[in-house]
Amino acid sequence: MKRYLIIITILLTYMFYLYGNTRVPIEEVDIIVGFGYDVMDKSNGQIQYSVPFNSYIFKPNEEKLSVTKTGRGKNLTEAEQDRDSKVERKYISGLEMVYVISEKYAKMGIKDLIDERFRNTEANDMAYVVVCKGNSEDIFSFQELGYISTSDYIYGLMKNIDGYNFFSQNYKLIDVFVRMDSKGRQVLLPYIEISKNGLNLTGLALFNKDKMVKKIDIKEARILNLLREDNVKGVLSIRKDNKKYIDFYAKSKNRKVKCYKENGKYKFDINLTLTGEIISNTLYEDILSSKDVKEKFEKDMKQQVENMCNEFINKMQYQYKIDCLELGRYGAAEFGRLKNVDWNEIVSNSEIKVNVKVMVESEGRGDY
Amino acid sequence: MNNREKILKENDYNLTSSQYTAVVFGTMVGVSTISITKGIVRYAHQDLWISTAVGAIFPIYIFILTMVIFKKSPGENILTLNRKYFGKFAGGLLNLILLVYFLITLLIIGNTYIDMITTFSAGFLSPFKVALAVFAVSAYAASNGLRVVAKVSQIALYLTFLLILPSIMALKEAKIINIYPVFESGFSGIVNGGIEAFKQYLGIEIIFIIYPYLKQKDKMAKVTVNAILLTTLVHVWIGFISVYYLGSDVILKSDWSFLLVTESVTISLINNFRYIFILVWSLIILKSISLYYSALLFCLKDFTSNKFQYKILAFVVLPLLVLLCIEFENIFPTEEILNFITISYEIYLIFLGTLMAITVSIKSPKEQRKN
Amino acid sequence: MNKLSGNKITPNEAVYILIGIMLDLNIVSIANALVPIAKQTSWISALLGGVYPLYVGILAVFVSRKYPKDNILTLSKNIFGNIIGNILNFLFLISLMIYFCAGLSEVTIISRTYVVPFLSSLKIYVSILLLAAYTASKGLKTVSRICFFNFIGLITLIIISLGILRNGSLLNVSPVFGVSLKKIIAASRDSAYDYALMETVFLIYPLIEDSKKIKTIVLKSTAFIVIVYTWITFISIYYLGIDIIPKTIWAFVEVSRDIEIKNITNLRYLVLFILLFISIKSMSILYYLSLLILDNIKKIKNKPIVIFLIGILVIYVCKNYFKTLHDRNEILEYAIPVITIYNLSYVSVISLVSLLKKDDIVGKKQKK
Amino acid sequence: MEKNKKNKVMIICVLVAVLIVFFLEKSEEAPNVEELDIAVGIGYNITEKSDGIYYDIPFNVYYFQENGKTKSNIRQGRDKTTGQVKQERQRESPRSYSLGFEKVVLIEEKFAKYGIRGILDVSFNLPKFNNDAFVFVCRENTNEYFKEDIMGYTSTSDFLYGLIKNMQDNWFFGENYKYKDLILIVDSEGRNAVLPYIEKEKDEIAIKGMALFKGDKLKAVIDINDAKWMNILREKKSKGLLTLKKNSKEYINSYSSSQKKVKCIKNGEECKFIIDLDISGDIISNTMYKDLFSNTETLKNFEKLMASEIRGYLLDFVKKMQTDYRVDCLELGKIAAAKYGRGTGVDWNEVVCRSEIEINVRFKVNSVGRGEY
Repeated sequence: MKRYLIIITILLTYMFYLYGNTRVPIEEVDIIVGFGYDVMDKSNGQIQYSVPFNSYIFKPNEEKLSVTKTGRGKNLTEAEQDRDSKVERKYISGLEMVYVISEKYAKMGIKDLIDERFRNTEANDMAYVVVCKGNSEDIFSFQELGYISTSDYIYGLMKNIDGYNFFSQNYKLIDVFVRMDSKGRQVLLPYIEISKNGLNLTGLALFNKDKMVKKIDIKEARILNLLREDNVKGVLSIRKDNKKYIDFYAKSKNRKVKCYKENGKYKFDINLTLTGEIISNTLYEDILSSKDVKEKFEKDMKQQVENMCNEFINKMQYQYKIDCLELGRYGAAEFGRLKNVDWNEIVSNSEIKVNVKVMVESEGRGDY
Repeated sequence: MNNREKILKENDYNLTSSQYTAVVFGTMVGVSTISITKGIVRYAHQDLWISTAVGAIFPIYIFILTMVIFKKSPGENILTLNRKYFGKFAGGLLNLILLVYFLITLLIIGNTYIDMITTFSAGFLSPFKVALAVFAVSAYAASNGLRVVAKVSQIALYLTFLLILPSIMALKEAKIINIYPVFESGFSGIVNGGIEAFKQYLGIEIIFIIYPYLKQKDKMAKVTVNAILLTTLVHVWIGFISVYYLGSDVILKSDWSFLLVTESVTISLINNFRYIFILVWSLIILKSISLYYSALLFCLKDFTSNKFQYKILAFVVLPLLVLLCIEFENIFPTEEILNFITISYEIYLIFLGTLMAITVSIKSPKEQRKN
Repeated sequence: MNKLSGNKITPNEAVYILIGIMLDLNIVSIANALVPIAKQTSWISALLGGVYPLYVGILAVFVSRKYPKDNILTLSKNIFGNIIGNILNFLFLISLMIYFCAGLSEVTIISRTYVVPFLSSLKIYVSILLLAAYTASKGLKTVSRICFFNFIGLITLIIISLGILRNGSLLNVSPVFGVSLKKIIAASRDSAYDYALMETVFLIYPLIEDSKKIKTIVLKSTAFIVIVYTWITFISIYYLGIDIIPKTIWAFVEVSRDIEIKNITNLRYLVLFILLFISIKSMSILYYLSLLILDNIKKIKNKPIVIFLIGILVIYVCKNYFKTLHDRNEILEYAIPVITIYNLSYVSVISLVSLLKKDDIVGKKQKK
Repeated sequence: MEKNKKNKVMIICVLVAVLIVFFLEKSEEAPNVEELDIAVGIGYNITEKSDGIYYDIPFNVYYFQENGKTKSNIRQGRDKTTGQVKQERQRESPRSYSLGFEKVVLIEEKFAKYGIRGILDVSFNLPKFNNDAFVFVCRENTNEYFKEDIMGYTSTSDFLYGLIKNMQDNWFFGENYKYKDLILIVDSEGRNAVLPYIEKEKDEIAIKGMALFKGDKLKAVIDINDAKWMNILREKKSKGLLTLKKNSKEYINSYSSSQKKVKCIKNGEECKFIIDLDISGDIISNTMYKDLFSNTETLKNFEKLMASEIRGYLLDFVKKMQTDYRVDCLELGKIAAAKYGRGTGVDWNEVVCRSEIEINVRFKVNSVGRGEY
């Protein structure tokens, strides 16, 4: 007993020695909280990579500040080296909260940066990845009231993204790893831009493999999310006129996708169950007490959601031509992963059916 | 003979059944467990978790052999049996190969550990310091006898489960769909993956050496089977959850897939999970090293005279080990060599075990009665 | 210590239990049930509804005088024979179970609305049932203790509600007799649900130490209940007015929200806590009584398993049939009249028959 | 022994079941308090566009600066339904909102004219909503108000909260301008809501009058003087300043408190309301009478004069109400309904506007201060 206690003690001392050594006074380090990735056209027709990062600086009076530094170069590694050379202090990475990729970079392909992150053992897999309009450097230098750095702001934005608009939490680095090269899966990242109300989320960036294909606006993004994600929340409304409308705070549950073949053609069924509560209602009278009215609402809502979904699916199949709903994933699970098939094409040419079930679960504390 | 009996009588070397379980479990679950999926995924794709189960054939076979040998001569381990049945020279040669094997394994583990420390934490510590510290601690443990090592193994057993436990949360995060379609890689894929998975169960051969040290002899079968089942469970779970969470395409790329899983699901709860993981994993690796260290000492003892006690032996070998470990990359420059060595040892172990089992059952039908 | 281990309960404890069993979470919505019919005179209806428990209680007094040692389950078996008696008892059990499920689902819906919207209903079911099962398994003595605390909680609740007197207006309650007597009586019939379960006095009277005091017990508890119900109905109308009450679901919770008492903020949470406690108490009693009846029908050998099974059954029913307020109300709308009529006739018939029979049926059997 | 084992198995079973329920069953996480934006004010605006009306609902939120100071900011959202606005707002919010700390609710005049039922509905449904927030009607877009940086206050919401408390002592304001009162009043028979009306003038925010509602719609806005008379007639008990003025130099100010009693008499089909007001006041400035302090005759005179003056104003107001606003903002209908029955389908606004309203005022001087200068 005594002996192995000694062993443990020795070991612990050793480990503390091992890790305790990294401690440097906090004033002497930068903590990187956000990485950005931009590309720029140079006058001679070449492309220049630019990789800003956003870091905390601790002042002696315990104040925290954030600064942005940028490195430039002909390719990603060069730019990163350039950036590192500009840091005059010891810096800690691994605590980054966000990766901001400019739209242009994303359209060129993010394979190189994802590869670099995957290799780098210090990368924080749980940091959020977002696509931004314009340059990420501008995003980092945008100051939001009450936040030390833009990275904090974006982090907060992402962290609360799943309360509404049917967004999920799957926009982290790990999710990009998991999706980028998997069969039948597609990367999907939030799209942010600076508008007159400040920095906000304006849509979703659709990727095909590692390249961004298209940005869709928030309205479409809601439907896409609803069709693609599990257990997401958002508001659905039926609006008859200015005054008569009903808002339904829905949670999607038990999303089920079935994939089958009929006459050599792939078919997909998406079954959605929406449960939730009515948060405002001026359209249906007596929805609290009458079951018929409630059922009518559920039917109307089902119809509306199905229409919305079908509209989006049409658009996806004929315009975007990518499988942003990850239906290929279900196809691959059903018919095998090892075959070399292009699920984007299959999904674009197959029949997709959406079934929605709406259930009002709670009614709040009354209906005014 | 006298000496051996003396050792057996020493209370220090008598393991309780739970300690024995922990030791057998500890021989198999170690440094490579977090990268278990790496080799198998190439053959078995999303079915790799089945392959990990198939891989359990190896320890089960070794276990059967051990049981055969154990039944006939419960008091002697394979080292003495080798000399007994094959003569001093041939037996000594067989033992020497075993010794070299343990040595190399020890070096591989030590080296992997150094790699891990230097990649995951800031690499300011020289490999020498790390190697010295790790081997010194395990030498201390090993020199104090199997019982101490067994106790370390017991702790390590709990720690292993502690590390695996958080990954259950990944069940919530992802979807079962990554597993489907099951059996797509076919029989051959799964079997090939299973053969690849044998590697993960290496270490079980240590029971050839330590089986005489179990206190309750009648529980041998039950205890060993328990340990093997537990190991298989851990392996299958790791394989399963990795596929479940990451999908086979990502596993193909990542070296430490399980680390990726646990980190992703726990990071929101515990900051700096990676450091905690490495700290705990260090303890587990330390256990592996101590185990192999004792195995090595057993082999060495076989060649040396009675004068050399384990304590002395342990610290005599230490500098050599540290030196070899630092020079590891020069000795085994490529992974292919290592792969080759592993495979040849797998074959050697099966061969040795089978040979001994056959020999024992043919040659000594009477010995059992004596005992 | 000795007292606790004894099986019999003191008369005071019996009062608390009877109060506990009749008064459950309905107090928050009793005004909602009555106001649509009896308008501002609903509180009179609540008062008149007290006739129901009074009738049942008086029957119990007579029966207990004649058969102080046998509860209604044994009586019904003795009168109708084992098989029919058991069937009748079982039906009685089912009626209890329906109240059980209804109560559990209501407390869950309320706490999800007001306190813990982030917990799933299953979690709340399990937590409450665990508490209830634990208390029930400890016997009637422990249950009576919970009922005592519940009694104190009720008094607190009423004292708290006095705080709203300043804010409301007597104008809301007048004109006092603006509603026809017919409607008042019709509404008082609706309050039967709130007064229900007085029948269970037939189950517990053999367990009371001093069987002579049953009359006072019944009178005391009935009076208390009637006062509480009347007061709650009155205060709800007094503050909210009859136009607003139908808009709410749980009128009394709304009342308690607006009570202002100096230096106590968040009074609402105290009220909700008391309500939660009331509900847990109801669950415990019902749990205990269900076990009692089951034990009578067939001797229970393994108590924990039966408790576990009842729990599972209740959760299953709640999750599938009582999930939302709509479902709950719809079922209860049909079930309550049936249950009430059945319970009333069950109790009346058995007591009348056993009272009218001249020879002591039970005594005979025992002598044999 | 046997039983023990069984019990053990039972306990394990239950534990496992509970664990499964609690860890694998999905539920929303409750956010940390530090990660919440505390909303202290909510504004409601509408903008009309070609494709319908857009609701614009900004939140006035606190944020905490690194140096420990608290400041306020606005978070906006705009869409076609109030529920969708919520969703829109979250797009630019790095934190989720904690409701329950609101101090004020501002409603744009346009919105109020359009009808506030939507607001009541959405907030009534939210159990967390703070019922004690004061509600104001304001002339311009609510953002204009929230943007204002007022010296000494963290946010406009804090400022307005203080303002309305002050008005209760000086302008006969009641205290029923809270959200919970609105809920109680809007749909009750014979009742009509009134809310303070604020305006922004040269960067100053002030209460400029009262907004009269009929049902859920804004019907009229009256200026602060009319509001005073209305409040005297409407509130059961109220306090404020009354002035008797001869010319710009000769006047008497009296800090008075008023008590109201209403009677309703039915004359056949017609209703008649009698309002008795009992006003007592402290003289706080007097340049009109020389001997108010010593001469009881003068005092009596003054009291009579004051009473008739007040009565005159009140009657003026009642006339205006009956002919111009045509809203029963005095809540006389409530009293009639309590007396003659509810739910008879009578439109009390109409009845009150048609019927005769008699006002009796009694004015009494409480004290005359510490002397005359």
